[in-house]
Amino acid sequence: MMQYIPYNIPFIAVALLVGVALFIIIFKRNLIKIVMGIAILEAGVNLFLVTLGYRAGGVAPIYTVTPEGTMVLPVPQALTLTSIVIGVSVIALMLTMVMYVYRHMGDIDAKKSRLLRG
Amino acid sequence: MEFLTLHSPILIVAVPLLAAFITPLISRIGNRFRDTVNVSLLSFVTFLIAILAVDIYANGTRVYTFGATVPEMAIPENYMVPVRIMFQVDGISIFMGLTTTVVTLAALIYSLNFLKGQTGQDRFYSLLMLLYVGMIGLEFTGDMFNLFVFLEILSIAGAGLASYRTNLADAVEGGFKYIVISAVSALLVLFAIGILYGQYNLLSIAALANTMQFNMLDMIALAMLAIAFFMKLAGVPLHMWAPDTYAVAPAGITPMIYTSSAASMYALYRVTFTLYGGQFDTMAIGWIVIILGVLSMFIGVMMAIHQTDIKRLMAYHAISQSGYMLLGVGVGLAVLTDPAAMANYGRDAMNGGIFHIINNALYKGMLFLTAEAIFFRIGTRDLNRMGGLGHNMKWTTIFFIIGALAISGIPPFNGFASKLLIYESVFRFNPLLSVIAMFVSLVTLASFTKVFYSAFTGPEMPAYKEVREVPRSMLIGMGIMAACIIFFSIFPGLVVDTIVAPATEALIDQAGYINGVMGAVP
Amino acid sequence: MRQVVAWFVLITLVAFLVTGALLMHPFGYPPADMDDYMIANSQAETANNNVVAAVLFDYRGLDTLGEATVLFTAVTGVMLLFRALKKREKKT
Amino acid sequence: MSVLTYGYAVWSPIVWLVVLLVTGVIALYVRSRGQKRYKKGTAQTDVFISGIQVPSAEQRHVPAHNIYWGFFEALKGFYSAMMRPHTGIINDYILWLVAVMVVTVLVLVMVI
Amino acid sequence: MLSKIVRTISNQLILFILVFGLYIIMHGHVTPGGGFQGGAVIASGVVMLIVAFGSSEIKKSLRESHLSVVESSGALIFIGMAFAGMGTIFFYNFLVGTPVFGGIPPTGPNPGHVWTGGVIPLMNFGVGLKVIAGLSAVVLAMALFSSGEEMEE
Repeated sequence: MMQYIPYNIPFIAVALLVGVALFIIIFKRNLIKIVMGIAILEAGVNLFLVTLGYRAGGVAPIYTVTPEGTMVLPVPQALTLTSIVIGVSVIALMLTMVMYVYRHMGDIDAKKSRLLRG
Repeated sequence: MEFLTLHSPILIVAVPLLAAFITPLISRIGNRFRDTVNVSLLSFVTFLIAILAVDIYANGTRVYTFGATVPEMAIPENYMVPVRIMFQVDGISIFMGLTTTVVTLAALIYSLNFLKGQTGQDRFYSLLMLLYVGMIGLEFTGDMFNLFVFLEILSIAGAGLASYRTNLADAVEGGFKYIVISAVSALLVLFAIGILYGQYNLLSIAALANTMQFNMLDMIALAMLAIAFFMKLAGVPLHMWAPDTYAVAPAGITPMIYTSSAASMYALYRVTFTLYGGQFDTMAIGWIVIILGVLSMFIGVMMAIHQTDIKRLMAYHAISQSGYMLLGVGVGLAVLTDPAAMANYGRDAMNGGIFHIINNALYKGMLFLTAEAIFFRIGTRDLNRMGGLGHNMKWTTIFFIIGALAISGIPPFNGFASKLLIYESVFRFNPLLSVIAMFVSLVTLASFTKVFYSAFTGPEMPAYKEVREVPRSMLIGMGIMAACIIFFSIFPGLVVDTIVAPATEALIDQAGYINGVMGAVP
Repeated sequence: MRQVVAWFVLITLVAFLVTGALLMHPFGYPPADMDDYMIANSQAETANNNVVAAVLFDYRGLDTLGEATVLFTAVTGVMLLFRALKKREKKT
Repeated sequence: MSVLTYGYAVWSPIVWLVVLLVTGVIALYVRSRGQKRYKKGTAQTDVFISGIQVPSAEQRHVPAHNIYWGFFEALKGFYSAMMRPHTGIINDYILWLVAVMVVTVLVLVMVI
Repeated sequence: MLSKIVRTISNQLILFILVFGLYIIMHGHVTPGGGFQGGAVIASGVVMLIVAFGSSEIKKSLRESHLSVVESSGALIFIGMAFAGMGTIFFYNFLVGTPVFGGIPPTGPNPGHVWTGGVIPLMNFGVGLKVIAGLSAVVLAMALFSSGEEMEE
């Protein structure tokens, strides 16, 4: 039995990660940094999902030569895996578009490389 | 036939998915073959959705559980919560499915000639099918996480398609904006799903609605879900991405991205009515929705009349028309717990709001297609440089007139029917809202008069003397939509009674939705 | 102006999230109705030792299909964007 | 079938179309009683501006940004206020998203 | 293109990466791992080759059209397994109890056997193919684009 972790510290870490990510997305004008912010946001959400499934003292939910004991929840792990792959896909597409923006405008500043407004 | 009826919910999703997967393979055989396969598969899906619609209107909600031994068995034997993913198709889902399918069919046929001679066609069709899969899956699913996955599919496919014209700088910019806001809002949805999962250890919408306690955490989750979907449906003040993206997306895709916004609106309704329905002070939430709807209507239309880019103008109108839907359904949400008011005007308001979704997808989609037809022939979206196109593009002009009259709510078109429902029932709720709605309709007419005047009328410009009518498949695509508009205009009573009223009923009837899954509890 | 609003919004949001984090179930002791069923029955129902794989491909198979579709979509999108704009001359 | 019935009134497009048709027939009848000297393609249909030389087609057509000029002139303040949030910068879009979300949470927590 | 040492070592290493990736893919139903993870391992091996040899060199042997065919067939295997269960219902694990991957493991901790899992190993294989081809294609396309080369149609 592992020790009880007070104040739900992993969840607070998730809150802070989300805060940092939104800070980056809101304040940084560089498009690459915006993409990085989204990656951090995604990491925060993934951390949240995977911590949801943790059971104190649990083992991995795989029966192959496993020690006896409670198992951690399998669904959050599956959800996290799904969400990681989705994140990779989104970021690949975003970076592609940033590369094109740079090729067209010669700049990746969100303020300087915009054409559409109003 | 029985097989098709039984499996139609998944076949509607899986057949286009299969089409998307085999498109890269079969396009090596030839372009004509690929087009034929795609169009015939989508026609088959249209047939399936008709079968499913008939079945649902006859027998009620359909539950399809994946991997179980019986489709209806959402909960395993001797257990109390659903474990597997299920599709749960009720009146509003199938209503949205019909809307999506009609628009997609028109867009696909329209694209056939539009793309001729361009590179990357097979990937274009693949993504178009995937965008359709995303929308239909979002509308049919009965599972929160599955909803997120389909939301991502439609976002990524939409963004990839929106920046199809990579040689234009603004196209890439519009696509980038779309994917960023989609990614952030989808992550918020995922976060909210995580909160709900952490509290109840459930992912099915029906089971979650059954156990919802509406504490502080659920409120945060509700705000995240609602605002994320609100962003995707482009309501004021989160609408700024919509003109950027709608304006640059290639033909056929703009109506589909618009329809995917309507799918997000469905998700918003699903969350507020079904997932959280009856748990909270519906008057407060209803008023939030109404205020946001009125803001969308008013600011959308005031910005629209100011634009000189034809597609941006129409995009702002799309925002403004979303306001009508929010207004109608918001009134229904506000009086949800008051049976007398609900019977008196709430149901009519919701009927109006939901009827407006399909009407708007049709005529707004057709207007986008006409704008794209103009772009196809003269290569600009700038209204200042247009003029006298009605001399040579007669069919496009006719379709534009139909769409413009319908969107402005001129009788006898279908826009008038749904707007009339909204005006009259909202008037009972609060007269001021109705007056604003009518004013917005007026300005809509004014701005489409502006477009009509500057693009189609006037003397024949020497620069556009050689402009010809667009090719046949583009006309057929617009014609499908026009035929639907005319049908809906002449038979509004039929449409409201058969497909809109069950949709409203499905939204209001939260217990029915829950029982569809949880009814099997021993 | 923008800075002030942004900081206010961010701090309020993080405050809400931290409050939410404190209100969540204690870390390490989650409710587990749905998951216990999967842990108990995955071997009998799906003939599979790895419960996560059973969840991925059997209980929540449609999610994985969706996930694979997302990857396919993204790859198709990237290839669509990186395509050559002009058709190359076919060498016969 | 074509009649849309709701709480307190009805809307029937067929009746509307019949009325429109009758009005159209009357209008056509009135028009047919007019003078028959109008002919297309002759000098009758040319543009005539008091003898001044007719400008070219581009100059005769009012461009879109001049339409409703007075309306926009009257609402100048409104439009300049409206243009300020429409910056077109992606960061601002996300800021709006987060801000509206926080406001919604606040409203939910305060009201309920 | 990097120096000769890097090229030689990555030439040797790619074999091990392939074997390890295939192991992770094919044992996804008994041990930790699966199609996505193993596919990512092999795709990272391809990235290593691209870094070592340069994208234009890799392009000669790894054509985009072939990658897209592989990717589509991986996706088709996956969705085909799901369709094959439609005798009962979509995604039904119809291979449990049959001679092909049909062995049912004993309840509780056990040594594990490869010949179990029903459709899951086959789905893992399809997903693995798809991920390998997809990620390699993305990385290759990005590398080609940033080095200024044109893609094939």
